Amino acid sequence: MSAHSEAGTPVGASPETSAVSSHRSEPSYLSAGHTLRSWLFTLDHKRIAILYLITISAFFVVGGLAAGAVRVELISPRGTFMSNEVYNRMFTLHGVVMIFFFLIPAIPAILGNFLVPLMVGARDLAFPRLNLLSYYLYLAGGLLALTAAVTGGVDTGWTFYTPYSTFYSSSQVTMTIAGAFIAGFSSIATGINFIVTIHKMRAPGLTWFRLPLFIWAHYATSIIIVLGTPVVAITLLLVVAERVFHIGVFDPRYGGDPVLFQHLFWFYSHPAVYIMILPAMGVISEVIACFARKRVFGYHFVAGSSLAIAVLGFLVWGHHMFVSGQSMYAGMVFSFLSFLVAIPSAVKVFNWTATIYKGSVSFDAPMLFVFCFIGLFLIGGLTGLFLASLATDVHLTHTYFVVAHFHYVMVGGAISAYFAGLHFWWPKITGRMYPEVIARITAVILFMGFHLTFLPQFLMGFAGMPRRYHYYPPEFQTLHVMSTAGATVMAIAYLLPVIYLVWSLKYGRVASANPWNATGLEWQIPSPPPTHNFDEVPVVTGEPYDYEHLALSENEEADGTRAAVPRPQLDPAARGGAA
Amino acid sequence: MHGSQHSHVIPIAVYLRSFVALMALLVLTIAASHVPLGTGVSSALAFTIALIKAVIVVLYFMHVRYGTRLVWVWSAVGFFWLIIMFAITLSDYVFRSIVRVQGWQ
Amino acid sequence: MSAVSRSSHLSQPSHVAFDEVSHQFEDIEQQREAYVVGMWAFLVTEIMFFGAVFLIYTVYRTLNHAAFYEAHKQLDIGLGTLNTFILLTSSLTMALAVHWAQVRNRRAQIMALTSTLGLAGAFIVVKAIEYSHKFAHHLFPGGNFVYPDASIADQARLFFSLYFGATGLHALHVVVGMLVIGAMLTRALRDRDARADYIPVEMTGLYWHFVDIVWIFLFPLLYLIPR
Amino acid sequence: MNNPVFPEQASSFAVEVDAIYYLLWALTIGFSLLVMAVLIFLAYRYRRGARVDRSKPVHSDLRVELLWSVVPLIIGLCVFAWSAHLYARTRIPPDDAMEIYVIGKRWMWQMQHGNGVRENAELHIPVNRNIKLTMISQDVIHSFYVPAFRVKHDVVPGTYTRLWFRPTKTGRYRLYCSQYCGTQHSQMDGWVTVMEPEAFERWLEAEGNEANVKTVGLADAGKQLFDQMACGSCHGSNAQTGSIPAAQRGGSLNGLYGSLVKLKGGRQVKADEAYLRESIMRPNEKIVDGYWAIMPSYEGQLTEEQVLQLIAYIKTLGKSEPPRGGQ
Repeated sequence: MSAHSEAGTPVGASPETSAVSSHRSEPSYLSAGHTLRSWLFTLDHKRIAILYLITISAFFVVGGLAAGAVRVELISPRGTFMSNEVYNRMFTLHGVVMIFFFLIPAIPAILGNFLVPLMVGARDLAFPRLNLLSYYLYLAGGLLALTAAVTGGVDTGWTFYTPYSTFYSSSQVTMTIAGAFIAGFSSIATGINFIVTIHKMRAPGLTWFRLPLFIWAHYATSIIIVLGTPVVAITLLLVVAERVFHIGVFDPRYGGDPVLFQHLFWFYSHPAVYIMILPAMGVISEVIACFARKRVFGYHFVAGSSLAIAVLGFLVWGHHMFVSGQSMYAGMVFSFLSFLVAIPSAVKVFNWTATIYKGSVSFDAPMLFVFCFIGLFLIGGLTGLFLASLATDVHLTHTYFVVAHFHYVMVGGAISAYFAGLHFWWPKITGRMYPEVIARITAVILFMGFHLTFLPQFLMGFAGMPRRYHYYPPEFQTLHVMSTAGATVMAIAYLLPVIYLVWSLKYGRVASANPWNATGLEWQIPSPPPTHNFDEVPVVTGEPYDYEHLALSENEEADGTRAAVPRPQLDPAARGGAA
Repeated sequence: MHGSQHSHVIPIAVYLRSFVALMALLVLTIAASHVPLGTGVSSALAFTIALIKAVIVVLYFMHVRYGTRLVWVWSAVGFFWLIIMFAITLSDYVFRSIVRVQGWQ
Repeated sequence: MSAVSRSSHLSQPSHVAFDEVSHQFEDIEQQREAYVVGMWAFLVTEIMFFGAVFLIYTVYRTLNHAAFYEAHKQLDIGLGTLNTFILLTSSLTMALAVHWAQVRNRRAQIMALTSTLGLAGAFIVVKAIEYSHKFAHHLFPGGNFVYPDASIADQARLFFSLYFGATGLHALHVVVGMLVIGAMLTRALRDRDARADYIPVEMTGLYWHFVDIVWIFLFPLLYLIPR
Repeated sequence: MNNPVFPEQASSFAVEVDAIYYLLWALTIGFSLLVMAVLIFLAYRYRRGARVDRSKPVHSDLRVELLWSVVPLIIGLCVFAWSAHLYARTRIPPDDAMEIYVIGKRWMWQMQHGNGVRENAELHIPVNRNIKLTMISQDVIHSFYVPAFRVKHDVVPGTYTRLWFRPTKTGRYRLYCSQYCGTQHSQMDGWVTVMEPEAFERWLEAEGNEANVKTVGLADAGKQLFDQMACGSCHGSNAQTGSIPAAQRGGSLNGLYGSLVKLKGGRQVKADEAYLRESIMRPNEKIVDGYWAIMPSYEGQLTEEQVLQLIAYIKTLGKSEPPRGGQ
């Protein structure tokens, strides 16, 4: 089948009949084998992405339930459902599962695994077996953490601060750390795979500045993964060594320093928040370009800011430790650098907004999730400045202000973008369209529920409500109840997609190869794509996001003059040719 | 990128020369440890000698000297990040001993 | 990259022999460079992994310099130097093994790999001897840690836990290296003539040289603490 | 109840910290509304199907990129400078501050006044007076946090951490432990009562000779401990002239606190609480020039409270005598 793209029909036009799948020569990757073995031992990056999708969604549900338990418990100042021990284990479970087993792997392992080879024009990632190993390491780490949670749970908070985690906590710290340690190697394996694939396996003609911004974002994320993850691996390993052998490495009695643990922990954990947000920014760039029918404004600056975030992200970890006993001058250095690292994120948001100028915007569900992302990420990013500036951080750190800030960036940012990407590429992944109307409603519910949940927490934080408090002074109860109400609304907004996306697998409209008329190599092949992706290695000649003709034609077509014929980014005539 | 020099075969003489250099530096670093130069100077000296040995191994034994620019970048980025981590963390410990700088009242 | 389009075969061959080009690569050159860059990306993680250990050691040495200086006298500099010599020589023989793999000289390659394996074994033996001395003097920080000079006993315990931690981690990497070199050796012995693809031996070499570099830094930091 | 939008300001820092806070909220709301407004306007104006001029779309413009990089940076750095300057003032305590020692232990704060009065989970302090808290933890990391004063600092085992503030309004304010420290982390709170100076003095006296509380001044307890542990054998005034050979003598401690000490190897260190504590717990770390590393370590033999008492006693040494000449 030639690498031509078929004449895509504009969205909303007569639905594709099932004819699309009949005249394709190879079976799609989904139907290339139905035995359990063909799924569990697959080397196909698309199938591994599906395995990740199922496992990561399961962990999202576990983390969400823990969050629900915490929010319900906080309705009353003297919590009635749980004892102190259970509450501490619940918020730790929420933290560990959501960060190590959902936010860090979600977009890179699902959308990244599926799309990076397709977008660079490769048949698979550079090391398919390493990719399968990465999935099984993630699964092993996840199961270890879950067994730890079930057989006693861990009550140190996801940060495992010493000397509490090494000496005083009697909970399942060792097993949980082993789980996170193994999951760390899964993340490293994915990072190495992406770095080599993006460097060495780009299609001929696909230079760095013709790469989609999704690829730039994942390249920057892989750099952070490869450089940061080992440091937290050895730090957590030393915590386990301290618990088992009492080697006194962070213990002041033996000349150790508990603050050194915080330095090493945050050296990874701050860049880790960029591991969570950068892939999300990559998704936003793709979705905004497609639905605004316009090349992303300032492509070079958006791509460059991904790398800038990756580099600067490693210099600012000290803003988590302004009151921890770190010296005053180091605090000033970190505060200054933290203001610098805010700039690239701001540049990205401004560029996305400028992309809409002279575009042709359609408000499909992915685009609504993008607006949801920008709305929430703006507040999330800017409230970070409160915690970067020294004087206000002294008052606000360790309070609910911090909880609200990172939920705005992680949940408002990363998860909204994850949903945008999931809906945008759903037809490509499953060959089915999701139900449009209910998806849009979900986006609106998510936006409303989110603000109701986390705006009260900003106020609580400024009033001095400390983090991780099971019993709290009665004056904060009204704000806690509002936050819990918001949490239930958000829970609905997260439940709906699970229902209608699963429903769409069977009853959704069959999707054409390019339902959104998007540019990009992944839309030039049938959906769901065949196992080996491209028959011939595509040759890229044009710039990415070439939507100009579409923007004009679709609007003329609005008054019925000319059917839209997208000019594919590929030049089908030029087959092969010197790289 | 076509025709990377990767298949370039390095003469054995280069390896032997590097090995001799490594041996010399080993003897030098042990000798230097017996010379009382004060804590800071001798630690720095020992570290630089080790650094030179490491650079020899990376350039000649690991063929980075003849590798493509890509291999250059990926062999340097690890050590460069170490410098970042060491510099900023140790600066915190150095600053802690400076209790008060006059004039900042 | 030669752009001749390869006919796409459907199923991925279960066992990819190193001489062939796996289906996702265009040609052997791209595959080789991919594996080398992949190896370097992995070595970056190892550099950061050991880097964090060195950072912890450096911070604690600056905080407890006097105690660390006293405690390091218990270490046997002679054995340390011998180990450094052994590891540097094994690095040479490994580099020669890669050289002969490139020129497809199977016999020389086998000889070089064997000597590298032998030297690695010697390193482990010397390490074991050193550890046994420490255990005899109750200097292992696990259970009954006894240190003659009571005034710095606690900090000496920290020094020895860092010593055992760092050299133990390094020794583990040496053992893993021995397994990989062993695999290369058996593969070379099994083949009648040297394989065209030297990349696996090259990658083993990269890993082994990295393990050597870790020891190059470990030796002066632990054994040669200035006054 | 202090309402969450304008919480109570009860210390000299509170007003300025809140000023930065409200400025940052103004910037946040301003920028967010601006960007969202522009976004919605553009999305509506250029929605698909709208008949509007879409010719010559702009894809990149260096001037605009520089504008929206440099302007936020400048605004940010101004906020940084203001905040850093205020932060420096909060971290360096004035010399005339009233000294109170705080010991954090799992799930209770213990406060010790100069004259030996001890309080649990309660702190009584006079208004309009600089208060300096020297804090240490006996187990895990806690964090001393009084929202009304806008001050917080972690309490770390093994080293002293400092916190100072100047209460400006009388009343009772909540005290929290804000760094997670285990099962009853949320029950490790307390109250800070700010009183008029006279009322505070009366309270101190009343607490002092309370029948059941045998309060020995912190320094006096230190002196008893000093004699009990026979520290005087090396550091006492008779040791300087007595029979003990010079090689086994420790330096005289008169006037030591606050002076600059010249160490072996040329470094100079200020003899503050941290130096005194380290010299007791890990004496060999900093050897004074002209002396030998012979002092045994007292790590584990003294509780934090006893170390505080010794330090309080050492501070009183040499106050009566003229400060020693340069060593």
